[in-house]
Amino acid sequence: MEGFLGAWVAVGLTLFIYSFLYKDNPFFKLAEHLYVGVSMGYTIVRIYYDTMVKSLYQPMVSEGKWWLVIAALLGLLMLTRFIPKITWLSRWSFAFVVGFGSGVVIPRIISSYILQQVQGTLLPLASVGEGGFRFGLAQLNTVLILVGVVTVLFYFFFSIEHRGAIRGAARVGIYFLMISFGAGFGYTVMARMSLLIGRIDDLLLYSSSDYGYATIVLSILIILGLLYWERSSRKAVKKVDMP
Amino acid sequence: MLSGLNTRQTLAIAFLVLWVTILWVPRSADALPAPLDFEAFDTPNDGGESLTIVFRPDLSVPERHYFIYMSPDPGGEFRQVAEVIPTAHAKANRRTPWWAGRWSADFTLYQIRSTDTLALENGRSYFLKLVVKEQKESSETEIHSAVPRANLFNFSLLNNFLLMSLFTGTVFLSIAYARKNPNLFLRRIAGLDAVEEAVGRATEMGKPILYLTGSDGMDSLSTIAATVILGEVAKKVARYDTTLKVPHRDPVVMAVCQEIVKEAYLAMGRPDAYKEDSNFFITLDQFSYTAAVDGIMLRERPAAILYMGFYYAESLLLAETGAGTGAIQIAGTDSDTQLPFFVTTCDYTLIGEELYAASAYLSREPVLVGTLRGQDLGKAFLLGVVVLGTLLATAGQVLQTDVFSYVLDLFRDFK
Amino acid sequence: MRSFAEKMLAIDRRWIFGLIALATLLPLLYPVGLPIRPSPQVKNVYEYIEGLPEGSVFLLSMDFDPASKPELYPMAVSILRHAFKKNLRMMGMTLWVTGTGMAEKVISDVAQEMGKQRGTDYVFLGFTPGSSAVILNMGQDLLATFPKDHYGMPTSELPVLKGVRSLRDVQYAVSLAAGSPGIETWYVYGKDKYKFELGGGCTAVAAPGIYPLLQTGQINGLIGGLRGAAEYETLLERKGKATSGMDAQSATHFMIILLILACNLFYFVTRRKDTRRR
Amino acid sequence: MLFWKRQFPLFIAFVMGVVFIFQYYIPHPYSEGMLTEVSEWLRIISGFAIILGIASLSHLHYKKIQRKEPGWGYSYVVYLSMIITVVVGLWSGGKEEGSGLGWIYNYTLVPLQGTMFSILAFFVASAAYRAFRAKTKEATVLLIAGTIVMFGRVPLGEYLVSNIGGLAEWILNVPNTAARRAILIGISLGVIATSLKIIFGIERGYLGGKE
Repeated sequence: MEGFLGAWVAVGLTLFIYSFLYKDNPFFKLAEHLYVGVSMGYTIVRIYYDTMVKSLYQPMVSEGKWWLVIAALLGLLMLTRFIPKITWLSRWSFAFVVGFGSGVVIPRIISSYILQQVQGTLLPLASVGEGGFRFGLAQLNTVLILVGVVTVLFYFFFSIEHRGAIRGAARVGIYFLMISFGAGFGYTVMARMSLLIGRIDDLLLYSSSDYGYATIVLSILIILGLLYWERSSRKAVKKVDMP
Repeated sequence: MLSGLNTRQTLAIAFLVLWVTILWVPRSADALPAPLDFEAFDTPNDGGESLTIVFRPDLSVPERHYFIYMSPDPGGEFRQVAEVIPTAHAKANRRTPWWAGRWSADFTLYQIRSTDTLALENGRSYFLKLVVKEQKESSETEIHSAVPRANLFNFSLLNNFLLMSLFTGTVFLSIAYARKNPNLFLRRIAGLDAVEEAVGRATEMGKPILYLTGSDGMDSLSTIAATVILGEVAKKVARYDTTLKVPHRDPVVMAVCQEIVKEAYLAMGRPDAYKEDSNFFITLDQFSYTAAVDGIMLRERPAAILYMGFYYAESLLLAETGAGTGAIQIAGTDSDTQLPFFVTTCDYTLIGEELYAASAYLSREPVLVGTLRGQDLGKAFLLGVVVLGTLLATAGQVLQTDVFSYVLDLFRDFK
Repeated sequence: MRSFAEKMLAIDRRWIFGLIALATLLPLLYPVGLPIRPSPQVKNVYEYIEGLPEGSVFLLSMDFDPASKPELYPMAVSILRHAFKKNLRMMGMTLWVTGTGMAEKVISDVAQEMGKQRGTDYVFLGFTPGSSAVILNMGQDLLATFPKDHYGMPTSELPVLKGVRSLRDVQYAVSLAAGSPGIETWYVYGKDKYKFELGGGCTAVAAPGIYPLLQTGQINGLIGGLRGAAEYETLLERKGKATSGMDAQSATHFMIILLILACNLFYFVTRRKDTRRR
Repeated sequence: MLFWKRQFPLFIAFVMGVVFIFQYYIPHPYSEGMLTEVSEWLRIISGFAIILGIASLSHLHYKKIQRKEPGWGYSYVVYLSMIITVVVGLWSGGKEEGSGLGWIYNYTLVPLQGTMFSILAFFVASAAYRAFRAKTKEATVLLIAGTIVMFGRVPLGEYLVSNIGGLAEWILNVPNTAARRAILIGISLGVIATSLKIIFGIERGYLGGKE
């Protein structure tokens, strides 16, 4: 029973959201506002149990982690934003969060964005094997990657004018960027299509008799609803036009 | 009888006899040589609860097995804690940079870590020996002792530390330089020139500007960059007297942005025009936020939409809806996976580092422009490293030498 | 011609949405079954099951929840069909409590389809908490870990489990996993200790993380994502959801490519006219 | 007083920044423990901050209802669904297994999320139709790369052109890798410079007003 009702609710909401592809309409608005409300309510419940109870209250009371009081205080300082006179106290919490983020990121980004990227580029351009030098496809790729990294970096120079050779290099860099964006776009298409296939698959499943033909019934109802809405809103527009 | 044999046959027989003797004569356990240069010590550059042993195995005998035995007191019972596979070493060796004490390739290292069944306490002595077994024979080294300790600096990360210091120095020198020479050159960034245009258009049309700060919290640098740009945009908005709408996914970011926008209106001398609810919160959840912002776009038809900060899969859901409404769209993000979607749907896109250059570009404050110059110097340095490093790596390959790895290791990531 | 091209360039997006919807829906309803070349890692799973003698004990652990259903559910269907076709003694279970209902549904559906009897041909053990501990306990005493099956029948009385005492009696196990506990858990706590052969199936996103296990031989085969499921269906010569899913993938990709070609065609038509006029 | 309003926050940011730069280089368990502890604190702080969010959201919809703005009726939907979810969640004691909260999660949030996410498939197509036009040389390059990768990743593509998969793979592994590497290097420098400005109090915009 729960599953049956659930199927109807899930199918209804799915179709409400898809109706947005046609245009903004009352069904989508309903689903959108419901989604915001439910997600907010769910977040409140999760924060209450997972953060407030499990990470703050319990460790403080049963494990004696008294220092969590400081965290709670910093959190409470955020709420001074409701009291205009002492709103500035919330800056302490901002500074705490922002300062932490700024410090933590520096060495980590050097590790993963600088060193790992540079080390991946520092490869020999030729290999020496049995028959002397060899310059194969692998080496050609290494050269191409090197050229790409260098020219794209040229594109990112801000304080020198892009003229002459630098302009040329930056232009090549732009082509590398465009290939990368095109590839990134094409690569993602597959994953996105899988999501759609998954959703449609579910809708097909719920159109069976086991679920009371939920998909079919609800689709028809929504289409009728949209038609009615279109007609009545057209009338409303006409009325305005009349005088 | 022997006289009938020639030299070759004699030699063959002699060889055979020798072999038989070697195989036949029963050998004592001592005949198996103990591994050379066995040492045990605290694992360097770590958080403790770990010991390392090294020794020089005889790799010519593959059927020889090496076992570590350990005991908390020298007279007590020694338990076998691990078998060491000597050939697995070559890879592991590269994990330590040369400046943090790398062992040469003929040594085998093994790291013993504290586990559920084997506890290694910091500051306590442990006694270890290495046992070699080959078929039924075995021999062992003398006992060495070592004390696991928690270290205070990870020397493997020294290159990271040096780069950090070097770059910090560069940025500060550049700022000092920019203070003295305030009119530094800055290349054009088309997307940021368009901000002015977007605000102007919004004023003309009497429609709001929608500004999104990305999906990360306040501890993310992308968000910080986005809020700083918001300050500059808010100044223009205040000057033109347009409406600004900033829907938020993170309450902390919302609070910070309220301060920033308020400050911008103050700076422009328009505190009366500031509205507290131009920054508002929707929800923490990714897709309900997206649905709501899409709804805002369709219903309020903003004249311009600015996407700054870090985005996830919602990027295209937002930007394509925005494109459908005909708004001018300017994006700026350093989330490299979402860049393709902004590039294809927005009128202008700030790519990666350009997001961090934006505040300097919009404000033209010497200090900010100075840091940008510092970033450029950093890039020039890394560009040089990439080119020279590749040449060195090639030279190393051609000359069959490992000597350049002393330089190249400086730009490898160690943990 | 030109005005048509201009109109097409500024075409309402909803036509495009409609085309994409059709390109997804039609292949799902009427699968074509485009040829799919099975990869060796999927073949390995198939051939291992194919090579098992009748009556061998086969364990399928469906360690996923509804979120990964599109990819892993078709795999479960194919493997179950294969196992039933080979008349293996089938044990089904899950390490994910959120996946219990779905696992039960797939196993009873396929069994019904293949005309198999619960208790004599297969058993669904259901879920019991503990993840890695469950596997360890099953290695010691399977019947004590699951004293009753999912439907409350005492496992000691089920004919299908006759002679099965622990994981050592299992010939082949496959874990279809969306995360942890999953394939790795089964390897570390199960295969490594109790020496049965292990295969795996996972989502496309997780596949790169599982490949190392394959290369070191910790699992004998791997079915990765919808594509892997489609390959299995091809091997089984029974086209199902995954194959039609792959058809839909191909169709939508081609629809987008066609759209791109079309818009460029229209674009060139309009542009040529522009230059001529100048 | 001005010290507590202006300098003290800057001091906090400085201390936090410097401490957590050095934390990375110190393997001692205390240092690791501090990192996990402060990450937990951040969660607690945002836990409190959610109250700001609730207030802002409620205020927004309260005003919509009060002013009878277009679509004000939907604001009741937000209130109602939020309150019902919270009540059911508290009733279920925060547990999701077989509870009302679990039902709400499985039958409303999961399908809503999946559907919003899947709309991307449509948008990918319409964005491609608009953007993949050979208007400039750059756009042409983007279009060709995108088409080859799309083509090479489905069975039909491989069926029609046998080596297209390899070409798609090459584009992803070589030119794409090169560009992404340079982008990441650029970003890292921007991030470090911005972090330094914050730690040393040069960038203080996030603290807002002067008073």
